[in-house]
Amino acid sequence: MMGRAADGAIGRGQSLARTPRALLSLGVLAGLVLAAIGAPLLAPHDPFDPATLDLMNGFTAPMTHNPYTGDLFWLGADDQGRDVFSAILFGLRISLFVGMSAVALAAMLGVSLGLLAGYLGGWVDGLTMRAADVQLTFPAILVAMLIFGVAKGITPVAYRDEMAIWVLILAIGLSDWVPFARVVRGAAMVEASRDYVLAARLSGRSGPAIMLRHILPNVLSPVLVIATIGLAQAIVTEATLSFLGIGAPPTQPSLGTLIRTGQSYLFSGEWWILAFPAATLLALALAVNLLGDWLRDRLNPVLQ
Amino acid sequence: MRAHLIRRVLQSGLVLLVVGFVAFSMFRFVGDPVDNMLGPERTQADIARLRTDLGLDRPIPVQYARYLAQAVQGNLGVSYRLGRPVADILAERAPATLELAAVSGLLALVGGVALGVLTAIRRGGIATGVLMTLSLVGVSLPTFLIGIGLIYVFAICLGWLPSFGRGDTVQIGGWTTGLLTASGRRALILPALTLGLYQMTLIMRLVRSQMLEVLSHDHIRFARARGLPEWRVLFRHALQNALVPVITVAGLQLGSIIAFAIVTETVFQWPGLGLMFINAIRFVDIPVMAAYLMLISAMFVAINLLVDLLYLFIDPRLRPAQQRSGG
Amino acid sequence: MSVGPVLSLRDVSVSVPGRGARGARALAVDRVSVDIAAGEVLGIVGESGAGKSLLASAVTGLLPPRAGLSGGEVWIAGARVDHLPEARLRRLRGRVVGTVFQDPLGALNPLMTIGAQLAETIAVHLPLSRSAARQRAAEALAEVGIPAPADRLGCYPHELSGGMRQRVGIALALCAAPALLIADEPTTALDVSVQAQILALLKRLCRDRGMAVMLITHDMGVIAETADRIAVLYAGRLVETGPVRDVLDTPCHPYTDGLVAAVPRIDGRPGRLAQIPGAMPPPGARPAGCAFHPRCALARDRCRKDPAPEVAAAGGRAACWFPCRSLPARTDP
Amino acid sequence: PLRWARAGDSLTLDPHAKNEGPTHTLAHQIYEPLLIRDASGGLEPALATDWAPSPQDPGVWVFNLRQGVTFQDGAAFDSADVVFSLNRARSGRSDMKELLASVTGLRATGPYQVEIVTEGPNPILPGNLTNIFIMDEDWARANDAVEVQNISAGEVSFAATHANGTGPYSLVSRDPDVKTVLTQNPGYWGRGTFALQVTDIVFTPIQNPATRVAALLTGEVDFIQDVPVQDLNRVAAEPGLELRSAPQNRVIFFGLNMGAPDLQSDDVEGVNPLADARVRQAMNIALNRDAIRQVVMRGQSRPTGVIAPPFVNGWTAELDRVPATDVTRAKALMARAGFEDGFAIRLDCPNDRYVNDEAICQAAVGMLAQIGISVALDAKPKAQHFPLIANGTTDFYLLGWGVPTYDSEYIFNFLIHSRDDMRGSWNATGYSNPDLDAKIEALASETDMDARNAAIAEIWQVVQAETLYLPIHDQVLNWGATAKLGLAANPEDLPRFKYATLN
Amino acid sequence: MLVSVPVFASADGPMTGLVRLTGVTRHFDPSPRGPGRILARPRPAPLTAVADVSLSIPEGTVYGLVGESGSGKSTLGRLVAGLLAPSSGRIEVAGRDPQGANAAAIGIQMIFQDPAASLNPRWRVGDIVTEPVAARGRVPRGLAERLLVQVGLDPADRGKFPRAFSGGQQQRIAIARALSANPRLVICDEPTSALDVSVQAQVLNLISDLRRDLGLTCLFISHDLAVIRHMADRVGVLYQGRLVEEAAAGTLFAAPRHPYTRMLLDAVPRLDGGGGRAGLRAGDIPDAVPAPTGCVFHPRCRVAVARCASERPALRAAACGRVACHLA
Ligand SMILES: Nc1ncnc2c1ncn2[C@@H]1O[C@H](COP(=O)(O)OP(=O)(O)OP(=O)(O)O)[C@@H](O)[C@H]1O
Ligand SMILES: Nc1ncnc2c1ncn2[C@@H]1O[C@H](COP(=O)(O)OP(=O)(O)OP(=O)(O)O)[C@@H](O)[C@H]1O
Ligand SMILES: [Mg+2]
Ligand SMILES: [Mg+2]
Repeated sequence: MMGRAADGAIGRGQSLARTPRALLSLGVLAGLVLAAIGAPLLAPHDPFDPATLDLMNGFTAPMTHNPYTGDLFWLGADDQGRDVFSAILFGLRISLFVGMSAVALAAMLGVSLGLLAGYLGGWVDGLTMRAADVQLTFPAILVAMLIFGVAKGITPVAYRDEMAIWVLILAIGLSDWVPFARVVRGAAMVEASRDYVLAARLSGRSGPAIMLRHILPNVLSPVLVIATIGLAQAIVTEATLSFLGIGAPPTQPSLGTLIRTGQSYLFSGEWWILAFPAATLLALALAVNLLGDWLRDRLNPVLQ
Repeated sequence: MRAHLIRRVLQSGLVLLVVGFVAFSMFRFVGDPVDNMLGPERTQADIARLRTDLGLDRPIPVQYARYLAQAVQGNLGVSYRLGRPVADILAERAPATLELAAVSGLLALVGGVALGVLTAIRRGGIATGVLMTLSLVGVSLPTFLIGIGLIYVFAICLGWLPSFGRGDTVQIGGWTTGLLTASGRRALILPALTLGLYQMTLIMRLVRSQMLEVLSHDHIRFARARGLPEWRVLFRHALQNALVPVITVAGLQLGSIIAFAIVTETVFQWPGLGLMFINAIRFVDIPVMAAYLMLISAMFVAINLLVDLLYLFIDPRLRPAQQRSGG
Repeated sequence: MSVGPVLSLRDVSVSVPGRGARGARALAVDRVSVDIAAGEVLGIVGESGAGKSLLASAVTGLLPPRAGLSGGEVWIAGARVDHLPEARLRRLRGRVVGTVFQDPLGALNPLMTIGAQLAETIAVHLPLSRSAARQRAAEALAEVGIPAPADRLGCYPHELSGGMRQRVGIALALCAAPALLIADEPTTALDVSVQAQILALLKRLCRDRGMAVMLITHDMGVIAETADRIAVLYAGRLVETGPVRDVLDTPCHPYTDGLVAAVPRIDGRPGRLAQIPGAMPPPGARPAGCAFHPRCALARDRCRKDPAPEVAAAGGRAACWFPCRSLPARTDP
Repeated sequence: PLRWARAGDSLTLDPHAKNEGPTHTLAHQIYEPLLIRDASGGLEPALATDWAPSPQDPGVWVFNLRQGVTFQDGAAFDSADVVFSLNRARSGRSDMKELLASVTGLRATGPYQVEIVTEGPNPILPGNLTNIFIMDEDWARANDAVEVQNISAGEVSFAATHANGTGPYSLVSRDPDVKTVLTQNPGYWGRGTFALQVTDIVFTPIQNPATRVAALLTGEVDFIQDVPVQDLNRVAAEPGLELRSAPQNRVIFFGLNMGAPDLQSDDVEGVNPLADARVRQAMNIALNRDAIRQVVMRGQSRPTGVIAPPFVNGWTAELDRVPATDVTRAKALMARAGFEDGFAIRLDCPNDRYVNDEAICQAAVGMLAQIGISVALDAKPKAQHFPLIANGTTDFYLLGWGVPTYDSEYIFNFLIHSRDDMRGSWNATGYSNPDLDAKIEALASETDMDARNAAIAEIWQVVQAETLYLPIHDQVLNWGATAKLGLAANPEDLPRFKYATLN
Repeated sequence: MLVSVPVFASADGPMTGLVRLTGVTRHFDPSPRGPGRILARPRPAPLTAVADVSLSIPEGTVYGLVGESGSGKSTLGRLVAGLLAPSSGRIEVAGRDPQGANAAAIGIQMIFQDPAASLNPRWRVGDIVTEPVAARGRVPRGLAERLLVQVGLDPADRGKFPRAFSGGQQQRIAIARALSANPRLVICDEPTSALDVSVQAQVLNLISDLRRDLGLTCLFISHDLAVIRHMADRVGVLYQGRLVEEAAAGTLFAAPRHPYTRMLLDAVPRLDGGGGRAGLRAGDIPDAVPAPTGCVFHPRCRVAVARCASERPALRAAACGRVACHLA
């Protein structure tokens, strides 16, 4: 099409303030993140310090006093006598940390590979996309399971516990880079064919400089969308891995680990062990997803 | 054309080889099968003997080469846990998973497309808002939780549907199907729903955004300007174009449906490949794990190939021009 | 068909969302009135964003999602159509008013053969059997000068060259024999040689069928070659209208004058081109008074305050406080 | 039909190919051994009606066989089948051969009498025969099933997929890991003797505990063998469902690597804190077994002070006394051992083997934290856990031990004896006491029961004094069933449906 | 094929060009991307975008290149700018191969068709116009402002993003960027075809002024004959990658020798209504497939004779230029 450069753009879509759903989810997300950051201050107990646990508090219902110890728990206590509220706060911390780091890792990997593939093309592109194919053949949870297994096998036994979280990040991060790479590759190919890139080449810019300074900033908006949705997904994947028994260690539970523990008490009447962490996970993932949705709509000119 | 098809298949074969090798070497870290194969009353000598019997004392590439050599002859080795040829086990388990995957895939596709179209053309409606939010709930909850929740509501509280297994099955040739019996169909509902829900919401959201995009295209405007009825514009012109990119995603999703079956099958005790794989991991049953991964990769590669061909069928722009116009 | 104009627009205004505060709307087409008679080609010229396409879409009520008809009347063949329900309007589209778009590739469904697209359009408007519709489709292709039309029915749009696609677009617009054809920049995407053919085709069809044509373009040359009458749009306002030769030879509005002078001539007039300083303001940012005044060398205080009156000018009308004055010098200030 | 579910499936139908609980449980419905255990662990006649050491030779056991028994295909049962089956169970590929290691010969001394010759007198031989099933020799020969299925080589033999025993139920169909259907054997010899009210059995393995319980609650199955402890109340409260409990012949305990010069997983250099008996004692009394019973096990355990269940010969109430929890004293012991600031260590724990195994470990983490021991918990599937113990690459681990022979010697051989080629294969404590080893080895050929029991008691004294292991509890077994099913739980976790009544 | 000895009958004398192209050809691999590859015929013939072009542009002149869409104008421009490598033939700009880093060193700059696409939307205008300087070292203070003033923009605009400008203003920014490199050669690839006439006049005037003041050499590409007529000193006509005619602007427009050139000129709509005749053979459709042999234009040529279909005409010297036609 030969559309002559039309003056100015049409409306830039709704701003955050005009969409109550997005605003609400931002509020929820901010609240959860703050709660996670402030967990050590907010939590009545330190659920990661086993010395403070009293097993006899196990299964205390919400807002009731334990008949043996007399302790009161807002959201009840779990099978180990751990305060569910505190566990959720700390679990949130781990879930968010794992999710964000995994997404950061995936984004870094995917964006770099996608940028190289899209800008350089040729065999770099071919190789990267074949690697992506291989990666896709192993769906995310399988990759994560394999990496988890390998990492457990090769990390020195003494460091396993500290490693668990990092391994989890690695596993989820490594299994999630493909969407980033694909989108960035596509966008980079489009951008690389744009005239401003040619102009930069004529200005004497080197390849890396063009990739980093010109193309990268222009491919970041879809990355942002994928990253938000990826964050929600990473948090859920972490929970699923925990369900399959290869998540965060039970002594330092993430939301997923809490849910895994809790789901065995679904039929036995101790609903709070499952319900509160699950509700928190739902709220977190929902908020992130809603925000991602809003971002996508906002960044997509078609939907304006 | 034939040459390209062959090249493509060879490429896929290479992918499979790499996948196989990666998988094969990774399994060595999961654990030592010998430990689980011998009972508590075994001796060091027993262990050494078994290790030699199984060829586990050789270097990994040698083991892999041996494995491949046998695999091409249809011999995928023998399960350490069940002591039966892996090929037989796969053949037995595959129908359950494939039926489950097919039904949930169909559910995801039909439901996803229908809801996607609905939410796209009723943009801004209340029902759309509710559906969009619900769809987010669907992707925000882990599958296993949805499965357990469904069991709790529909099996335990309401007692409408069975909570586990495949129900009665019928043997047709080498294929066991649960689709022909009432109890088999009933048993399929909850697992298929659990497995398909996530994919359905993904497809729905994709269809919606594609529809919205296509609806803004010029050819839709032109179709309206020619006075075509609205349903024809929406369903013939817009939907058809919107579905083209959906094919790729749906193909990828079908691959991940099979992988996600691991979780669903665990929850519903669905006697398929995923359950077999989880058991194999617990038992470090390397031949089963390797075969499963190869099978998944093979399916995936096949699906990809199929999607590519489907594209050619659907999108004439990708076909090599038969007759380039000219004068 | 009645004797009056085929299309008559009376003070048609189209509003679009403004740029500033929420809910504010701006007029992208501002009280435009034109008529087109049967067998006549009305050329509409103007810069990008002048409101040409919105005006055209307003005829059949196919405005883009966030634009809306905010005033005026649309009469087609003596009947008022602007307040008709969607279902009635749909019967108008294609049957009474045919439309041709600028981008011939984008306007065709890439996944359907052109034969299928023609057949479905014919089937909607004419009571024909399948095979008869197909037959008619081939005829429609032949009419727009596509050789071996029956063989082309199975082609997909991407298999055709740009010129052929635009012919297919025209065939689609004409297959139900409409009384009015709206052609929105039908040749902008085409090469000059192809453009000449398409324009010749349009002229022939207009003459043969007695069809009214609204030809939209930003190319003065195309108008000069094709149109009977011209309407010049600036910032949503009709600034000048009249018989094409009169307007081009003796433009009355300073904008028309500037436009004509700014076109480089192929027969060589070396030296500097005349230029109109500045750029056309977007809807919502249009100045008070005559919208052209910031770019006009003749502008006085009056132009800045009061909207320009419509006055009779060489064979037509112009909206200007100081019509038909020659400009001081056609170079930059 | 009776629909029966449990976590795992039988691995093969070949009765001698796999020495494993679920495999035997299914086999017990189809096949029969010479004798079986009753609910209290005593021996009960099955295909043998009585047995005794030969009066002439203490190295020979004489078994008199039941008459009038037929196999499910109609063939008659006699001594030749017993000799064939026991020989088969002793053969190289058999997984049961260790149980018959002391047997040197077998002879049929009449159509219904068999003599088993052992290498020297073996008083506990009958106890080893409770899971050695009798097959029909002719059936096996006719179907090429003389050899035991070579399960590790992946062989699938006729006997692995077909079954022909003397038992109360015969095989109708089997889909491994999915479904096994049995129906009553019309020619069963026990007709009239046993209830035999269950006519058909459908067996389904269901791994996921929640799904298993759900299946019971919805009435999709009638009987599940392992009810998760947290769901006991729910099952008990459900109208029409009942719990069947029994103490199980399985003890759960922690192992401590006291033998290594230094530990890999601790934070003290050059010293093994576990080598100090005071540390081990401190850990022992830091554990609150009652709390574990009450909260983690919901009452479904029997805290214990010894790593032998009460069924075992050699167990005494004295040994069993549960050490009182005393954090103060434990801290003092730690201080005296030079670890007043505690130390850090990793605990290896299975998460899919014992009842609430991971939760027990977690609870222990909390309790040990009270005396300054910072425990990092590494929970994993049993397939990855057990190799650590077998290879001795763990410092602190959870283990459960069942005693199929009901005799302490079995425990000593595997858990106490120094690690060598023959014995001590599950002793990952690094404990090695040559004196004690000699005493353990001597048990095998001690024919004087009193002397033998005395030796066992002596060994237990040493074991307890060393605090080699930290015993936690004996598991309690829970079956969930419809109230209609009359079937008591037994310590072997082995439902025998021929006893079951339906009303 | 025989390439006739080129005779450059320009005032600057033969073979003294800032830009010199000798037998430049460029192919593209036309096999479809993506899944279509599977079904593509094994080796589709390579698409020849530019075929055997030889020309020379003397320093300080404007060389206009016209041709229909797809005739290879942009490809030729990119080849000269060193953004593409020729498949065969030689390109020299100021005696050097413009490939790679050389282009910047020689001082080659380009102005593109779509001004919006040629400005990085996430860079501020000040950074955009000084990029060629920044790529080499430090940017002197006030450079951006000076450049903006030079192209008639407000120096205060340097902090804004390109989005805030109209198409004509964006094109001015692009011109400012080209100027900051102190270019010797500016390649203008349809710099005004995305602009309205009134704005086009502004931009064309600006380019003319700068060229005159700075003595720039220019390769000016356009499909609009009137624009070329207005801007160029010498004009080359490209048809399907081949140079079919070349002459001084006045000569070419006054007396076109090649039938294709004549057809183009006839087809141009004129304000006086005297143009717009597509000089094609009756019933013929343009966009012909490339002629396998002979003259590339013969399928569309009104005056073609048998020889045109079999023998490819060489580009030979004709009055004040060169033409590739048997009949010219
Ligand atoms: N859907 C819309 N929403 C908001 N503004 C719009 C919309 N459609 C058009 N406009 C604005 O209305 C004005 C007129 O647009 P229109 O498309 O009629 O111009 P045009 O004269 O056809 O221009 P062109 O020559 O570029 O096609 C422009 O400024 C445009 O930005
Ligand atoms: N990167 C590329 N890959 C493949 N083909 C290309 C590429 N660039 C150009 N072509 C092809 O080369 C031919 C010449 O293209 P070019 O862009 O040079 O034409 P042009 O004369 O500039 O046309 P326009 O007026 O449309 O800009 C066309 O057929 C085009 O499809
Ligand atoms: Mg328009
Ligand atoms: Mg071009």
